[in-house]
Amino acid sequence: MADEKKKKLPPKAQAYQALQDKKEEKRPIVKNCMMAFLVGGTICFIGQIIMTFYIHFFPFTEQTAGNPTTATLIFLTMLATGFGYYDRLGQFAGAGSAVPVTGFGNAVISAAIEHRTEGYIIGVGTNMFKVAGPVIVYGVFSAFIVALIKTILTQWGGM
Amino acid sequence: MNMTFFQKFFLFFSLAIVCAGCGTDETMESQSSLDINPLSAKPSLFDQSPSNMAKESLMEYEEITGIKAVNSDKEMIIAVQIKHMKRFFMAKHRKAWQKEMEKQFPGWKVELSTDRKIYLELDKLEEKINKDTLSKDELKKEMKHIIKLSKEQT
Amino acid sequence: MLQGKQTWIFQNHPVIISTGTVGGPYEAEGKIRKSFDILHDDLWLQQESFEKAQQVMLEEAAQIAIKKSPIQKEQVEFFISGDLINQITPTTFAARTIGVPYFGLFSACATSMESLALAAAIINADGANYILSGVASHNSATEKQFRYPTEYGGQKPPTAQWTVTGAGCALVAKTGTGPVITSATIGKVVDMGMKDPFNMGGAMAPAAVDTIETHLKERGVDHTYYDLIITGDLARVGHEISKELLHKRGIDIPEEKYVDCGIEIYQEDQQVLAGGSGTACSAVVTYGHFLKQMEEGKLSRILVVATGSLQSPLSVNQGDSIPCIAHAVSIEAGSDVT
Amino acid sequence: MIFFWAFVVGGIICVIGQLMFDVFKLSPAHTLTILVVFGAILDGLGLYEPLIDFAGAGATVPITSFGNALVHGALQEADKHGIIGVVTGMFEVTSAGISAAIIFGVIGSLLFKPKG
Repeated sequence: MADEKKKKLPPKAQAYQALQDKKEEKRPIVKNCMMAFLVGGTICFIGQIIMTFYIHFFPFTEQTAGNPTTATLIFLTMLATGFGYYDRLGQFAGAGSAVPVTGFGNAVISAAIEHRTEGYIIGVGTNMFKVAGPVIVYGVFSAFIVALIKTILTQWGGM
Repeated sequence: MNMTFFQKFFLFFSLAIVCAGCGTDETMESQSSLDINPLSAKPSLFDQSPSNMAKESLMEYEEITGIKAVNSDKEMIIAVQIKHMKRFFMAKHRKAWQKEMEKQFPGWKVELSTDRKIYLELDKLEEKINKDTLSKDELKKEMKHIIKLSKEQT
Repeated sequence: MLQGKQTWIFQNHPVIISTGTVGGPYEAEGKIRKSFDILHDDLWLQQESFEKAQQVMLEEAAQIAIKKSPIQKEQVEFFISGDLINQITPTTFAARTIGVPYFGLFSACATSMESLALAAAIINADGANYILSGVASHNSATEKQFRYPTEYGGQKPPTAQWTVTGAGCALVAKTGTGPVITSATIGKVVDMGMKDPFNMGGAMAPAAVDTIETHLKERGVDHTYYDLIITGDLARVGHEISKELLHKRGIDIPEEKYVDCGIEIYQEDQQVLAGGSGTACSAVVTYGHFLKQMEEGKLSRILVVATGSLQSPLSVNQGDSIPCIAHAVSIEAGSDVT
Repeated sequence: MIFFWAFVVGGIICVIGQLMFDVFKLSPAHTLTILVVFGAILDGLGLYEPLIDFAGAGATVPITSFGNALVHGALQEADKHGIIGVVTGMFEVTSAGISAAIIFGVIGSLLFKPKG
């Protein structure tokens, strides 16, 4: 796919990009994946601790404990983001800190904090979902499609 | 600084994984013995022998590691814990067992749950029954509460 | 004045009579921290926003440059400057404070040398006696403008660069003592179809090489004429590539005579990935570090090639490649020229 | 046991995300969006709930569970109210993540300044 695009470039640019690719510092994929696994796993581990805590000491079942767990994790993310730790964690954890719901929280909270200088309505209000917006938009849209297909199959197809 | 921090982090988590691994083995062992206590008969309460019967028939399944069950006159709640590796198919098992229990106790309202919370609640309730600190009404109320809990979605 | 197609030779010898450099907290831990006039330990500079902090740094750098010179602020005829933020507003607000007729420029990180070249050209043509040229950039303001919110935990690849927080100003005069601006080469936009905004060094290297080659050819000198050829902010990735490209074109500059401001500014262990970047990068390193060395007699002829990647977040999102530019200015010790 | 699997499954989902970052050079926004869509599809196929049963927070904490929860809410509502429920039930289950992010986002912006 990328090669096809490159073919449209003038030969000089193609030659340069080939050279560039050779010289470019490669991403340390193995180390990155290892860190993502450890950090991501740890965040989920902490999530499980919180979840178990809610199951044991509050009237939540395994089914319902997920929501308060998410909220708690996002609260912790707010603190980590506000005190300036989450972006540093992100630099070495990569997807490990971006993929858990804390990463979603961080995207929303960091944008909110960042744009407070533009005021609370325009700055915070409109920019809050600047980074995390696509997750909601395409999450909802794809869920709609999936649920629609499934409903049609089970309700009418199953009839 | 980067490297040392990375190393420290790595060391810490390697340890954490090892610890988690060790913890796993222990729980595996403890799970191999079934967690079932038959309820003693209390003249002041409903007869708990249907619950004991349910426990005995569910004991046959090797997936199950623990069963708690309590009943009133026409209602029964059962909570089971199953082997961790079988949790993938937990929903399927739950449905099958629910059906089986309904068959075994026709005319009863049977509620079978695999939820840890329900299991913990029933455990507490069983203890109270064994200590004979409950009245019939209180037991009914407690059971109603647990059923409500198990019906909650999300 | 024009020699060849892109090069100006300044026969009237415009002089840099003074400079002012300001750095942020991260620069205060860097390799050349001793050459800054002011170092701030607060990224906000007690301002309400990062953009205002950038404005204040530029104002400070201008003030220092004027204070170190024998002239008064009222004698400055023009102020030439630019930055990276939306419609270069921080610079404009600084120009409002300075209160001098103002040219606003945008050539991304090449703005530093563009403003110096224009200042020299105007003075050389008797268009002014004193011109203040300078640039500023702020790490957090630039991150917010071009990438993600500063607190967002996105992982940057090793090719990414760290925008310098700082400002550098040079006061250029018709007469006076100081290093002389002898020539300048205005670069063409070079686009090799690179699209990764996290690898600007790789995108900008061809532009730098193009300008260096043109400059040497049009000025009719060999690279040995210069004690040092300094690229703006190619950083580790781009600098390596530019060496290779220069080698292919038959220009073999020895390792120690070809440096990059983005590499010079920070320590090895500072986490800046490939190195520094930003409008202020070439300005603070040149005006602070290298001109000081020239003053001490360690250098007598340098060529500064500031490089700029001219993308905007909009153009990147629309799938356009990154157009790049490089402007070169040669600075020679005053005693050598006259 | 559940703690161990939460760690492993959560970690693996993050590694998938990391590979999307590094091998396919996708931006975080693209990666997370794809993962959410992936979660929605998995739930449509009835595979995500067993994963939650098995790994607990290892499956509910990664962003994939967001897609799963959206589909789940839609299906639950569709069960009760027919096809209209697909639209109305969407946020029934997921509200916690979004509302917590909004609430703590606003509180965060009141309390904190970016550190840079």
